[in-house]
Amino acid sequence: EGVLRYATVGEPPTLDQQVVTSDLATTIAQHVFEGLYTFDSSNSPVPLLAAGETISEDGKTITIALREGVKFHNGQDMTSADVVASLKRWGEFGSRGGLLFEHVESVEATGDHEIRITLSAPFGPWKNLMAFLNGGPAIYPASIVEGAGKEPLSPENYIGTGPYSFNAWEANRYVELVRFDDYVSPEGEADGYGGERVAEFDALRFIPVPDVGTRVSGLRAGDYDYAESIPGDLFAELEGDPNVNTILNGGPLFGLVFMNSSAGPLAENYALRRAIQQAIDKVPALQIAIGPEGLWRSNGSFLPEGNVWYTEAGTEAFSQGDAEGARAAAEAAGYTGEPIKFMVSTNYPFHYDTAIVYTKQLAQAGFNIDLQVYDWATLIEKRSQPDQWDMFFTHHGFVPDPILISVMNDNYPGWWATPEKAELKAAFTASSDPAERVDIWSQIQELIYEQVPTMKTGDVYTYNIASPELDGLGEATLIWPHFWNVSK
Amino acid sequence: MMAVASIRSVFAGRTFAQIGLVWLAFVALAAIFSPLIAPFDPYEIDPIARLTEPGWPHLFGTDHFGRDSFSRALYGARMTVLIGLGAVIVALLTGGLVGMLSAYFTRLGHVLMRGVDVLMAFPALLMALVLMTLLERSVMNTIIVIGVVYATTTARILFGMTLKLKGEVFVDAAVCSGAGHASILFRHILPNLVSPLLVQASFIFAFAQLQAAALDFLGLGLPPEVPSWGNMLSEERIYVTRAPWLLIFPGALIILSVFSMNLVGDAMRDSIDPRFKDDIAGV
Amino acid sequence: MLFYTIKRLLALIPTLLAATMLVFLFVHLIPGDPASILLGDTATPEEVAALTRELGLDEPLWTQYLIWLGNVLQGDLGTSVFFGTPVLTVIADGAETSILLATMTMVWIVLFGVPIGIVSAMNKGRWIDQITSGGAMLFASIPTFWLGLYLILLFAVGLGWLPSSGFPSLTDTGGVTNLRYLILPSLTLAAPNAALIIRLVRASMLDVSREDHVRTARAKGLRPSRVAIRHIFRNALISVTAAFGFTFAALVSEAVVTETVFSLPGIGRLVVQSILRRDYPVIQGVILVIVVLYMFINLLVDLAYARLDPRISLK
Amino acid sequence: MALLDVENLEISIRFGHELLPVVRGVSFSVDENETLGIVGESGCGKSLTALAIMGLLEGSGVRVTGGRMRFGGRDLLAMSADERRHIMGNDMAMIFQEPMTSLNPVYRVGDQIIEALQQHRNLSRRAARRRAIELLDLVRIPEPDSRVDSFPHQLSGGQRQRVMIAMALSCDPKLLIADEPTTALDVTVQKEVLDLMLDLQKRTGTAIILISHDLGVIAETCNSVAVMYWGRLVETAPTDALFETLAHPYTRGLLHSIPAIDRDVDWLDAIPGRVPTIGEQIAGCPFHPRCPRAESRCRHEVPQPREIAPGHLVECHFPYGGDR
Amino acid sequence: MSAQPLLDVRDLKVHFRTRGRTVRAVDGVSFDIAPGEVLGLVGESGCGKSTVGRALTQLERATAGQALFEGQDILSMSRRQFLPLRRHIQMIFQDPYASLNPRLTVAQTLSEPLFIHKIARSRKDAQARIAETLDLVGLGPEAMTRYPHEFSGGQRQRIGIARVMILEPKLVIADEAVSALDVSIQAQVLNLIKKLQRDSGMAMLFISHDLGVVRHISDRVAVMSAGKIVETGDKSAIFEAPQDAYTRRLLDSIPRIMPLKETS
Ligand SMILES: Nc1ncnc2c1ncn2[C@@H]1O[C@H](COP(=O)(O)OP(=O)(O)OP(=O)(O)O)[C@@H](O)[C@H]1O
Ligand SMILES: Nc1ncnc2c1ncn2[C@@H]1O[C@H](COP(=O)(O)OP(=O)(O)OP(=O)(O)O)[C@@H](O)[C@H]1O
Ligand SMILES: [Mg+2]
Ligand SMILES: [Mg+2]
Repeated sequence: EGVLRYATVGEPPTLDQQVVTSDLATTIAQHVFEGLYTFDSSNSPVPLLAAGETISEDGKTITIALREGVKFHNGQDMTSADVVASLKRWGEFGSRGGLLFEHVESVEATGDHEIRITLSAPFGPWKNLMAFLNGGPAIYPASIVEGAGKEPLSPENYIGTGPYSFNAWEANRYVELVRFDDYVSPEGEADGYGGERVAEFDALRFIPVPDVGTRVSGLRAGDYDYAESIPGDLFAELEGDPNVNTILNGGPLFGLVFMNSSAGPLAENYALRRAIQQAIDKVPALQIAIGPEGLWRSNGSFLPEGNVWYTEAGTEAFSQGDAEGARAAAEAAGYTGEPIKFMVSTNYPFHYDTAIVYTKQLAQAGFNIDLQVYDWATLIEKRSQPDQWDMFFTHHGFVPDPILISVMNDNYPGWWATPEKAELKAAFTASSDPAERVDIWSQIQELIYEQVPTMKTGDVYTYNIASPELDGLGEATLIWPHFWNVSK
Repeated sequence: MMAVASIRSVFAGRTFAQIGLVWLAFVALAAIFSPLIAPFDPYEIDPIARLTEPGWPHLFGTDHFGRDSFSRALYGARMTVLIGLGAVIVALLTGGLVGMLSAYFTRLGHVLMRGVDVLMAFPALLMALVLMTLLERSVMNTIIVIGVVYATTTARILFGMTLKLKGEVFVDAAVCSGAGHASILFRHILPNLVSPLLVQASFIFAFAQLQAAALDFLGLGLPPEVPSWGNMLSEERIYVTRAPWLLIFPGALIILSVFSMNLVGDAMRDSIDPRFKDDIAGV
Repeated sequence: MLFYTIKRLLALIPTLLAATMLVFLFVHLIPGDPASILLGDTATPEEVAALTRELGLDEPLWTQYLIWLGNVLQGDLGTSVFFGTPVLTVIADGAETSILLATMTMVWIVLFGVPIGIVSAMNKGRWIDQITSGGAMLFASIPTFWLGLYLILLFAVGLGWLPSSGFPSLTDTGGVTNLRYLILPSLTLAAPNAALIIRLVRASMLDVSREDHVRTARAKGLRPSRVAIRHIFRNALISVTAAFGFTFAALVSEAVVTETVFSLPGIGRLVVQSILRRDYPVIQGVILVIVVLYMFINLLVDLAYARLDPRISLK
Repeated sequence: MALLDVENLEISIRFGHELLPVVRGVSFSVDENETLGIVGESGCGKSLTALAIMGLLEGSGVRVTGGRMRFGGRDLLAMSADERRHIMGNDMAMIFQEPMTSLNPVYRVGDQIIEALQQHRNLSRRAARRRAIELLDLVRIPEPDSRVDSFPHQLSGGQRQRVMIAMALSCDPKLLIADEPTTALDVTVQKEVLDLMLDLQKRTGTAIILISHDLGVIAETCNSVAVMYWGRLVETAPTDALFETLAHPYTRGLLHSIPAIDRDVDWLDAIPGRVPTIGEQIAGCPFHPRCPRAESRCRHEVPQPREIAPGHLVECHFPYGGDR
Repeated sequence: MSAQPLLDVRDLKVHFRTRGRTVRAVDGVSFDIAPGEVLGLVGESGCGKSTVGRALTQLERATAGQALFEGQDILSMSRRQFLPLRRHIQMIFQDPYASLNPRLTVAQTLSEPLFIHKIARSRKDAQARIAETLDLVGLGPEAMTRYPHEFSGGQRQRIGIARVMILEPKLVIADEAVSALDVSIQAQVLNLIKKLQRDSGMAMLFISHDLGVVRHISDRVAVMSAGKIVETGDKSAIFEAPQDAYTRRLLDSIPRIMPLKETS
């Protein structure tokens, strides 16, 4: 019953899940669109639109059965034709589709509710990739997705199978979803994103409230039921407030300082990069940028503790804070004080705060850091030009499979594409043995600490706040907050 | 010459304006001597001493970097003066010159003032925003952008005032004496613009602070690390309930200083040549 | 009058042309391109290039300008890169909030500013004048976002009397009662502007009261209040009118900060967001609309002058 | 008893913390059908005297600080503000120097006259308008029916001054104070306006105080003249007597300073020196530093008004034609 | 009177274009002034008197006509060409309050023309000349370091006159030079102007609406009405036997002090 009012940090560029990687877009869109798989609370992929799958002995042929009777918001039944069309578009144009489709030979319908994917070689992460909705294979009606290209779908084509259907997008005002009465929920107890989904609200309203203070005040004043991205420093205060519930995000995000592997003083000089890494103590930056102890972890592993991908390989270099050692190492690496251009944006306070601390630490170790402060859009433009920067600051959301981490992409600014990386990456994707994959990943992580294409800054557990009237939210969010099985 | 006497006459019997003047003198002193007075380095980060309450040794408490707010406030006085003076200088040098020349050389004025008209149509804050995104966030750029924003109004105002002065009989008299353009502009007209310009400057000075704070707030002003009162407010604004002192002190400082500048400007306005009263904007 | 209006409108054309050119130039000089922002972190350079081509951003600047201008003349401000909807629609959505906000703010300004200005002028030098003009100046010295922040804390969070932020539109459920959402923002916005109007009303009243005809009015034996309203204020209104006009124009656009603090879906915030997203068509569109609004108000002010001051004839 | 009796009027201006007298003890009276001219150089206090009588000094930092004024037997200074306002514009009206600025530019002249009428007479708007047109006709404005709807800027200076006169006469005042009503007008128009005033006086019997710095204007229009110097009336007399004797050296000097249009003189007989400023301290006769007849007595002793002929008062120790 | 006039104005026209309308402020005016002669120019307010004076000093551009100063047409000269002649054609302004730059001391005001026209070579030289001229107009040398606002109206007008006299011009145009002064001061200044004119032998165009003043100071008088000169003649002829109807009306409206008695 009623309307859920969700204060977002801004507006998503589009809800088209296949092409967009914005977290905000997924937070909204996961109510509208569904993929074949999703994650349960342990971050393992479980069927959603799929009923189940069989994999051939050689691991190359995957046959997926689809649930029957699932309806799109336009009233049509979901069939294999829709799924094949959706997967094909995702494979060709989707942001993360290429990762899988590099290895895909064909996708075809083998029945009204069955499809078959043929791989060129076994590919381990396929199910994780299918389950990750962000930039992932959301299922659209074939009529819409056929002929659609890279261009995001326009709002009138937002037709999915989810518990809520898209209703309206008022620029600057809100995105509104309404309950889809013909929704057919998957079976089973709700667990993570898996299991039964019940739409309790008449409508969900995602209202952009860019100013964080306003999000907090608005929730306290009762104008919003839920508000995202709240600064760590307010945690204690908000947790003590009986009018506010705090909800931690289970998957931490982490800052990354990319180094330019293509041009400039850092391009090939791994020793110098290691010297930079050596100079930095990550803890003070986390203390300052995030605040309370519980909300950050000085963790060098790219995936958090408790996750299957957790590994300490290479992490002894993570946070040394050894100014003197770094100075010596830099000198040995031939560094003579030339300026190092470090770009950071002020749009995310934690980027800026961290960069300030790092700059101080690096200066102490004798580095000549030229901190360049831009707004996010400018930074994005500049970072694509190799001659404009040496380091830049960004952050990364939680991903269920390391293959999805941006540094794995050779084209990502920084352009890390050494032969060592290429070799390990090939092995990593080729294997579908979980244990072997974890092992290869730890080697990759070690390589990252050695070649330093990027520098992790530590895990940040963000949290959201909600009105105590909301029932069913649970203690923590998995990746994106969702509002099926939630009521007021 | 008449300076001291005229300052005295401007402020005679205006208690508030006098208090304002005293406050501004404090600000100026703080700006000049901040490195000597400040107990801490305003950039010194201390993760342990984050968000400490006001007390000893952190008179105004510390911010989320653990930096000493009192020291930052002292250095903030420096930014206040810098932004104010910078904006005034930019506005007067560009806008003022355009306005004066346009009024004096009528034909040139037709062209230039059309341009000013066009610029006037651009809302000041939006223009500042667009300009700021064009440029890197830096103290210099902020000053220039704010100065440019006030340049258009200044040009308008100076245009009007110069036009009035150009019609004065003593200008005719100078022409009859054979004085050239430069002499008339700078020897006969400009000195008569000094006091209205001072008034105008005081308002620009005051409102530039608010404009700068607004830019800081929108994330397009001074680099956030720079200790300015506007930055102190906008960078720490989420702590309004958690660490109220972080907003109260710099807020009070801005308000007090802008208020003082306004009081001083008002006092000066009341005492200037009535010819120009209409022209001078509250900006 | 009509003839004059038409003439003035025609005279606006060159100014508008210059303004549009300037807008275009400014906006396109801003670093950052919409394609990269739209495509996000993982886009390849080829994809960005393709989208850039698709959006027509690879043409020479002047070609882009001419195409844009041509479209504008046909009433088409282009399509928002970000929203994918026509710019005009996006602006129209924002305009509702902005115009309502500006109007409400003007109501406060007139309601508070004018009477206080009059009272303060009529009591020049007395304590009531000192308090009102001092207070006005104090309000003009407060950074808007600071004031807004505390108003929210007090009236929305603390007392719970008014909503803290947002504005769900008059067509939304709630209808006219949704105007409650605009009370705090409009007060925030009104504070400095009302202060300026108070000062202006006071100063103009004092100027007029020194004029000879006021003495004539008093010499007729009129009551001081009648002299103040009918003779002094009526004449002071002439110079105050322009301020009203330009304040209104400024309110529509310069509410950026207030709209951000109160998270209002207005034009000001739209511009800021569009600048951050490099949504060129929207930035251009909004600035164009605001420039047109400004000029239109300029014209209205002149027309109002002619109505208020019979000495001005419109030829 | 005269219509207006001014006795020892003293007006002071506040300069900072000081109250400096500007009009320092002025006495005169006017009666019905009479025209009193007050002449004097700029700044000598003519307008302040007039404004004090009208009751328009309030709130300008200028105050009546001494003396008495009776109008129709009533003490003006003892009246309440309301009573004063009831007389203002009704029994007593004033015309000002600047016809260009003395009318409110935003109202039609008719409405401004009507406003005065409605303030004191219980007239309907229609009746008031009819009366306004009559008044405009009375002051010889052509086509009063349409001119009643003109705005001030649509009238010439002379016409505006006529409107002012019409407004002043609207409630049949007993006393009309005209403060330099023609100074800003062209000579030809000046004459017409003055003639008009005198003509109206003949019909209504209104007492007039005409203030001017132009001795010629005074000589042609007034029954009696008061010469003012630095806040004092130095000579008061019926017009003929005044110009006959020119008893006060200042009056005489003033007259000789004026270049005549009907006679050639090579050099003007100018008064040396300048008028003292407000607040200047001068012992003895204020005119003595410029006076050709000054003797040591003049430097020490302030002259008191002396009646050297019936109705002819002079403030001088050694007036011309006096017993020297 | 010498054969060649110092200034010969022929058919001078000055039209102003304001808001699409043309104001024919001066519409065909001709007169001449001989060296050492004073020509009075009278007329109603707005008839164009000041405009004539302003056109002759190039403060206003003439629309048509000629003004021959010692044979050269000054109206067609450029600003630069006219510069050397400015020394010889000077102007006294009406308002003693407005015609002096409030920000300059008397010495600064007076030295400016000296240096522009290279009359003084050195500061000392200028100083001496200024003191001399101030003395001429009846002010002491202590006036030099003071600002205009420290003087009374009459004194300021003397400074204005000094500024003109310091250049020893051949022609002075006095536009309402005494109208803003009080009668008693006016008489002093009139006497001064007359004396200086006689002593230096300069010619003068004396513009005034005050007929008495014009009669007092002029040799000849020109009466202007609506942009045109309606009558010119010897002052006694104009004042005692006016030919033109307008002149007569003007003279008739002057209030007179009838029972004027000659005093010893
Ligand atoms: N409101 C005022 N405040 C201060 N000084 C004033 C005020 N009104 C008049 N004065 C001064 O008082 C003196 C007398 O003024 P008043 O107006 O009576 O002169 P006046 O004789 O009418 O002169 P004029 O012929 O110039 O009108 C002048 O020196 C004038 O400057
Ligand atoms: N710059 C100008 N632009 C437009 N019209 C002007 C200008 N200067 C003067 N005039 C007009 O020219 C006419 C003559 O003006 P001018 O000043 O020469 O008259 P005047 O005889 O000197 O009058 P007064 O006795 O009032 O000084 C007037 O109608 C005036 O309005
Ligand atoms: Mg007077
Ligand atoms: Mg003139």
